[in-house]
Amino acid sequence: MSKFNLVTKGIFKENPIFVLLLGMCPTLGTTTSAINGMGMGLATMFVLIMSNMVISAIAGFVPAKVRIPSFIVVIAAFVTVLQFLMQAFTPGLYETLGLFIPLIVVNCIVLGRAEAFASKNGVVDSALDGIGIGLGFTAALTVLGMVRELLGSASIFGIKLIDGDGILVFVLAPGAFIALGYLLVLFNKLKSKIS
Amino acid sequence: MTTTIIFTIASLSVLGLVLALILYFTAQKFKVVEDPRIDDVETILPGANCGGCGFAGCRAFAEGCVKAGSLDGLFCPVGGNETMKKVAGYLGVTVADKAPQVAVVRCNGNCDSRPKSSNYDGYSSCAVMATLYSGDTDCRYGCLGQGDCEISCDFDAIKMNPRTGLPEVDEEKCTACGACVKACPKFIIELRNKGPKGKRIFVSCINKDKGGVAKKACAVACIGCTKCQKVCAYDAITISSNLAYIDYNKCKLCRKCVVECPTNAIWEVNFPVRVPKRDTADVEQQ
Amino acid sequence: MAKESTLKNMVVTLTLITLIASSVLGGVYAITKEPIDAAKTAKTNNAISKVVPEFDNDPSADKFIKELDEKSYVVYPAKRGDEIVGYAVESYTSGGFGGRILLMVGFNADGTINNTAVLSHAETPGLGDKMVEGKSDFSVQFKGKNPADFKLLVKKDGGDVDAITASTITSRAFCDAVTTAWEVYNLCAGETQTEKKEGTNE
Amino acid sequence: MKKLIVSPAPHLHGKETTKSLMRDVVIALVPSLLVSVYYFGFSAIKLALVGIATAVLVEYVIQRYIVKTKITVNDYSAALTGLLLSLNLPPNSPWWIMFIGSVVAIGIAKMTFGGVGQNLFNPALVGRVFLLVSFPVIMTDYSIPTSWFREGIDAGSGATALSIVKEGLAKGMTMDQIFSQNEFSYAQMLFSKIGGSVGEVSAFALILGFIYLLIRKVIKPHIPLAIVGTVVVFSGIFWLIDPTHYTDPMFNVLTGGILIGSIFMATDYVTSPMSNKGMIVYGVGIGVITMLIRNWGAYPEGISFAILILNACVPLINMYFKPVRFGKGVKHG
Amino acid sequence: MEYILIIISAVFVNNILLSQFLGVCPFLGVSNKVSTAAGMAGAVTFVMAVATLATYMIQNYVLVPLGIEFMQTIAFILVIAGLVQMVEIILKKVSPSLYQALGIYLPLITTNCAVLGVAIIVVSKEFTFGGDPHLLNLAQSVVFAIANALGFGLAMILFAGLREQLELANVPKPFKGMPIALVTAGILALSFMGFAGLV
Amino acid sequence: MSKTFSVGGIHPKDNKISVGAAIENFPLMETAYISMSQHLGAPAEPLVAKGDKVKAGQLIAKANGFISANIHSSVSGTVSAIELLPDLAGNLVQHVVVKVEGDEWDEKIDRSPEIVREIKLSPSEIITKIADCGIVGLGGAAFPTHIKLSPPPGKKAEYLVMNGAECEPYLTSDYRIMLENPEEILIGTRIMMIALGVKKAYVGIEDNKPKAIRKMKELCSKQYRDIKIVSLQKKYPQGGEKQLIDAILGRQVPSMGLPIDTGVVVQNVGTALAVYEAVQKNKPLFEGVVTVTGKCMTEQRNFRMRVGTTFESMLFAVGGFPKDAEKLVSGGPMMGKAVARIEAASVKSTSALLLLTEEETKRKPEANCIRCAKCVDACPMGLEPFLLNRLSRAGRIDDLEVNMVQDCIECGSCLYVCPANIPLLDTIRLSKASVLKIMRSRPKK
Ligand SMILES: Cc1cc2nc3c(=O)[nH]c(=O)nc-3n(C[C@H](O)[C@H](O)[C@H](O)COP(=O)(O)O)c2cc1C
Ligand SMILES: Cc1cc2nc3c(=O)[nH]c(=O)nc-3n(C[C@H](O)[C@H](O)[C@H](O)COP(=O)(O)O)c2cc1C
Ligand SMILES: Cc1cc2nc3c(=O)[nH]c(=O)nc-3n(C[C@H](O)[C@H](O)[C@H](O)COP(=O)(O)O)c2cc1C
Ligand SMILES: Cc1cc2nc3c(=O)[nH]c(=O)nc-3n(C[C@H](O)[C@H](O)[C@H](O)CO)c2cc1C
Ligand code: SF4
Ligand code: SF4
Ligand code: SF4
Ligand code: SF4
Ligand code: FES
Repeated sequence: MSKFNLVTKGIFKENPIFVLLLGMCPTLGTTTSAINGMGMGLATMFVLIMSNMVISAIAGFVPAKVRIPSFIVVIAAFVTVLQFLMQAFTPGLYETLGLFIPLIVVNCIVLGRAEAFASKNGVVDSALDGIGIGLGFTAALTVLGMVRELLGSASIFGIKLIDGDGILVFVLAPGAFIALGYLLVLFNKLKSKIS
Repeated sequence: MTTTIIFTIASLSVLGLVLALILYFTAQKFKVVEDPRIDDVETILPGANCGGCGFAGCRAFAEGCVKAGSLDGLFCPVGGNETMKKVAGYLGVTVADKAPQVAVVRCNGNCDSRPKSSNYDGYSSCAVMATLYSGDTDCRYGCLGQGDCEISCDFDAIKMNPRTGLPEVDEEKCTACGACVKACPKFIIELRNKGPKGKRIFVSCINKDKGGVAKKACAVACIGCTKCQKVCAYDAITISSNLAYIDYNKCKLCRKCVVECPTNAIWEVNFPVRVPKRDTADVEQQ
Repeated sequence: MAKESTLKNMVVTLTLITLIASSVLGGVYAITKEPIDAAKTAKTNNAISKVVPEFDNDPSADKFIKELDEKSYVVYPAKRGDEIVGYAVESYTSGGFGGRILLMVGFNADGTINNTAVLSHAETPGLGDKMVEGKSDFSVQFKGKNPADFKLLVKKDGGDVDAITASTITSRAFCDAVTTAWEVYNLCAGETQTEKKEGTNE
Repeated sequence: MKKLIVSPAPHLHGKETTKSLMRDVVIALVPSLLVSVYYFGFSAIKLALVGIATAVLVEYVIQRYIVKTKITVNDYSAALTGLLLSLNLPPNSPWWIMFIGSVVAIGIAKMTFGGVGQNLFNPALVGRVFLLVSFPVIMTDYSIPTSWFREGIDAGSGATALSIVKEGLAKGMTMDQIFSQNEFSYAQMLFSKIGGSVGEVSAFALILGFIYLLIRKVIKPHIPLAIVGTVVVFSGIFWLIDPTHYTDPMFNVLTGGILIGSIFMATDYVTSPMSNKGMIVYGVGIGVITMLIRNWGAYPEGISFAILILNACVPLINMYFKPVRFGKGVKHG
Repeated sequence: MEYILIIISAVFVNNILLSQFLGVCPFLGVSNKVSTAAGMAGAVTFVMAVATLATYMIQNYVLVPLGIEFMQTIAFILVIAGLVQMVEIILKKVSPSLYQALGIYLPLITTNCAVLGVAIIVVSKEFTFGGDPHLLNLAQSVVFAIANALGFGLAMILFAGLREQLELANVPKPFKGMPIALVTAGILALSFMGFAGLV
Repeated sequence: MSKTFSVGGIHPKDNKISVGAAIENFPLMETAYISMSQHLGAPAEPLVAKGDKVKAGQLIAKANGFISANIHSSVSGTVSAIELLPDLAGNLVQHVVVKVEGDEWDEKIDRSPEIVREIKLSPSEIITKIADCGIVGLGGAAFPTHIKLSPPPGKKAEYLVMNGAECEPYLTSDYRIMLENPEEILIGTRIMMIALGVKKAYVGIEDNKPKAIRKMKELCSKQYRDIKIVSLQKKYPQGGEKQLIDAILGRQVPSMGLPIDTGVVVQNVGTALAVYEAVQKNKPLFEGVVTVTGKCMTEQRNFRMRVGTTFESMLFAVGGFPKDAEKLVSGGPMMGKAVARIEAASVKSTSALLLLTEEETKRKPEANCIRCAKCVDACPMGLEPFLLNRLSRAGRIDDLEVNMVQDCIECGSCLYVCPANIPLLDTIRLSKASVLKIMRSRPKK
């Protein structure tokens, strides 16, 4: 697989949200607006890339039985680093995303990639995989955020498009599920058109 | 500040240590319950879970393969020889090649050659229809046309042709899983060896009635006239209860019987087109 | 692939990994501690600066605590030179639709409300969260009003405040928190006066 | 020879069809519709027309162009959904609210699941709750439009009895004070004088529809009776304990959506249980949740939510409350 | 009274799945059958209660006294991971039948937002059940955890029932599977909004 | 008050348009086609050969195996062939074909019209006699009567219940015999009571047949005090044996059980007549009453007809094939079998030939199930047909068994009421067969 493919497959063909249906909590919980979705995506991407790299480097030494705990420690360390950094430099976003930042630790995507890809591939490939999957995740969250923001608040990236409130449900919990459901259908349609 | 860092390092390392110990003892207490090879074999299999192998899904088959020790009698029709070789390679055993097979429909009575004699008005299901009566044509053996076989196929390989009212097999897609064979209440579908380059010859009829009766019910029925049997130089054709059957292991694809059949009940597949003898040939050539 | 697991290598690996991880963490913590603290202060000061007139002291450093009805509130005095130009009162109420609403209410020295800022809340997006400045004109109406003559109740309850449409609960809670802040402010203002008096006495 | 029809037994079929059943429900709603037209005038007609037209159109478009299946809009079920939704809106709602509601009801709650019979939640109620949550301002404005037939009733407050009570209680008033400021009499509730959704203004008209449905054997009485019974018992207990803070049972039954909800919406075949026992459990559940929301929730009225929540329980109810099987529980001789 | 409010709040009003979005992956993944959903719910209840107990202690007796609260995430997840493993051992020894029923779900729980999420919420969020904002004490924390698990179980079981029914329905092809499950979850969440304000 | 069963049931219009037609003898046909499979169980074994001369009532085939019955010639003449011929469903069945010559009956048969009241035989003699005469149940299932009269060891019959419900629309053959031969039926009932050793019998009759009820009650109040006539509500399937027992005795046959599990044996009134004729008159079962009816016909008739008459000749006797008749049904409209081959011949249990128009019978296109629960309310077994239908289409055999598909009595009530025209019973019947097969193949506990 070419390096380029490694990056792109995560965006579309193996999109973690639309295809693999992993990491649902932040997907639904943080996408009240496009900005929030994107922020969460990028935060996850950071952890994903870093942990993928480290894990691919250490995978060879780790005995099978402690594989998962070791990986979790690595991931959790990066999440904590991320928490420090965000607190220091983007305190606003940190507060909005709240609980979902520490929860990156248990995001199935991160551990999933560690298990499925990083532990079997080289550092560079793992980093690229992390970038790809991270981009896919970010893209999906941004799109979902955009849709929900557009419908729910009648704005995009905080820019008000029309005066008025929008359809409130979409910024609330039910709207998250429903919007994702329909986006999934659109994504599948698009995917089958392309292939 | 330094104390904080020291605490950090100390507490976390202690946690790690404790965790490692716990995990070690867990691992000690529970030796692997399941053979890990089962998982690996399962990943080799196609994962269609069609049950064509006779097991309840791919995992069960994988378990079967691993436990059996040899692969005799085990075959995944979907994955075919290639997959079986992989499994064999993984398990370090050998497999005998199995000739690839394909489903064939042994009824040839389309709407023109086999007119309807009643109007069925129940649930569209061959099984229901078959328990109700002998069928909506005068042929008691033929296809009922409600498409149970189509529904049973997981691979979209068998489709009802609305023009003929008969199912047609897409030999590219057919994996010879046998689901349709089981689904057909009239026992019309048979799995046959695909033959060299996909060439094969078979009798597309299972009507066991005497010639006259059969012919009256369906213009293209096998009437048991024995002409094909006589012309066959390889003893491949047997006739019982007024019906010819071609043994695919013996048939040498000489095509003599095809010409001989007075009702066009014998079909040849994947042969170069000859001057079309009778109109039914083009149905199969698609 | 992964190695065979033995007690020794399991313990060693995991301990090693946690050791390294925690060292890294400790390190990053040490490095980011300052910016984090700075960010935290900046946040409070930022909020303060929004609600009180310009100042040149560090209100966070000068903050003090006032008791009112057995609850304590943080007050940040804003000074220009030695003169107190206003107070920012951190006030809260539990009467919001989604529970607690934390407000920073800034008063000018004359007792008028300079501005308000919502520090945290759990109100419904699109409804209660319209109390946040910029999402509706609700909070604007408090600017420059002196609660002494501006009745801090929603109109439905006989006051002067225009409630957010369909969010009377939030509006009430908001008024409630501002009222509390005003009472706390009065305590402080009273003290300053006595302080001043004491000063002149000396 | 003639080609005979051959089919498995039975060879006869009843006359009832999906269409005839749905049509009967529409007919049963006519009295309520007429009353609402009398009270709310053009507004009620407008809402009903927009609701029905949108519902039917959305179903048609989806079946024709999107999922490409058989078109079933003539079975009246979409029209019924549109009509019921329109009867569940405040009388002064703008037409686009009705439009969005119908699109959600048919598009999301019905057709996504595969059309009539396949949906898990009552489409009209999904539409209504969707609107209620999305447009709380409009959906809680019960001001009364002028009517052709009648000078608008004291158009002043336009709040529903339930929201007046809720608001009053929130201000710390007692029931007596609230009632003395607002005149609610049972007769008014029966024949409508109080603000409310288009279709809930006249209890009498709704009950008329109920009787028609019972006579035509379209619905069984289990669900409505279980709901009303539960509401009476539940509110009765609290009323007896503390009449200054809880409304009386009669008030609870006659106000708000209890009647339209229990007669026309909780009984929706598709989203209610299949066995008699199950229906009673379902009705009791709706009654309890409605009263929980009425007494302690944020919303003044709870039956829409209660029905939807019990809709979600229907598969479980069907799993555990089976019809009385023949041969069980009776002696074998 | 406060305990009742905690329970109502966690089960109905702020349902962990339908309004907090924690643990959505198993919600969508392990809800094909009512029986599996119930098994998962049981396992989550158990782990959540024990994990919250443990993390509460870690937080208040280790991290806070040592001034290293920032280690919360990493410490909690390690404790939870270890705990799940330990529960597995103990369960297998003590009650093989319970292990049969719950054991298979245990590994799924480690990477489930709900357990870690509740553990973090319990020690960091201030609650106002009627009174002043305050952190939960030990007993309340455990009740809170169990109530959240019950809420998880309720949503899970209802949802599984709905999906069992959907399985027999003719859902249009593009919506089959996850999309319709999400739409169903959305409508379920919509209905649960009716509980708003109960606490 | 009329009694009824406790679960489900439907009310189709009864359409008994042939009630007024007295029973008349069907003209002798030219050729009789006598099937060897006229009963549940294995086909009988022919005893005659081509060219043999036979008389009406002469044994021509012997019961073969446990659940099987003797077969007698219904006409006199020469056996012209023994061959496989299609039955009404088009499946090939062994037939003895007799060329009719005259109408000579077996000498042993008492053809006099007197009613013989005195019962001389012992129980075992009665059962032997019934078996010899090839009596099968005429209620529809054609179960050999002698087997039903010999309960398995350990089971004891307490009551005999006679089924005169005739709950199916259109059918009137049982009604006519209750009107024309009530005393014979009661004597036949008594014979079976003696055979079973029971003291009490009930005759259940739907209350849309008041004349029959009155007549039978009159007789019972005089001579047959141990037999009680019970008036039943007009409700389908009142005549289902489980429903009948529930209605009359308030006992419910348990799941997978037989009537004998509640101490009851159920027999059709026509069977009683056949038993009377066999035991008192030595007449084997070779003719029976057949209603030929249909709205599209000008005449409605009740015939006494020999076994082996073709449907074609029945049509011929009533003036040919009516133009708008699109379906022929052998038996009632709810449980009867559609005739695919009019050249097929009647059997012992043939009770009616019903002609239906397309409008009456054609199924409307299937729509989505709207979960109206009408089928649940209609099912007399308390099942959930909508669910069984869905499960069987999904092939969920285990769930089908849990939901008791095996209890379905195939009454068709569900399919009748369904507003969405779901082919409920078609799919249920299919899965019931597979479930029963699996249940039976399971080792007994
Ligand atoms: C989901 C939901 C969220 C709500 N959020 C708020 C809110 O944030 N603030 C508020 O005051 N009321 C909120 N409400 C309460 C209603 O809007 C309530 O009708 C209103 O506060 C009182 O009505 P009024 O303002 O029109 O008098 C909410 C209600 C629901 C159902
Ligand atoms: C749905 C249903 C309806 C039936 N209706 C009648 C009926 O009306 N009259 C009748 O004699 N048998 C009817 N039967 C058959 C009886 O169950 C039972 O088999 C019969 O009375 C036994 O008597 P036999 O052995 O003499 O035929 C019906 C069966 C079923 C399943
Ligand atoms: C496999 C089978 C075994 C039966 N065994 C007995 C039996 O041992 N004793 C008995 O009295 N009836 C027996 N029956 C007859 C039934 O009780 C019933 O009368 C018969 O099936 C006709 O009923 P129906 O017309 O309602 O279908 C048996 C029926 C079947 C199908
Ligand atoms: C008695 C009865 C009540 C009904 N109630 C509703 C209802 O409340 N909401 C609705 O959308 N459709 C209702 N319908 C129509 C129909 O069942 C509904 O559109 C289906 O849910 C669509 O699958 C009702 C139908 C009947 C027969
Ligand atoms: S056509 Fe028949 S044998 Fe071939 S794949 Fe389909 S079901 Fe299997
Ligand atoms: S081949 Fe068999 S299963 Fe297929 S349509 Fe014909 S009868 Fe039915
Ligand atoms: S046919 Fe079977 S399922 Fe249908 S109503 Fe009759 S007994 Fe019930
Ligand atoms: S009667 Fe028909 S539509 Fe009604 S529930 Fe039964 S199957 Fe469904
Ligand atoms: S992301 Fe929350 S459980 Fe998977």
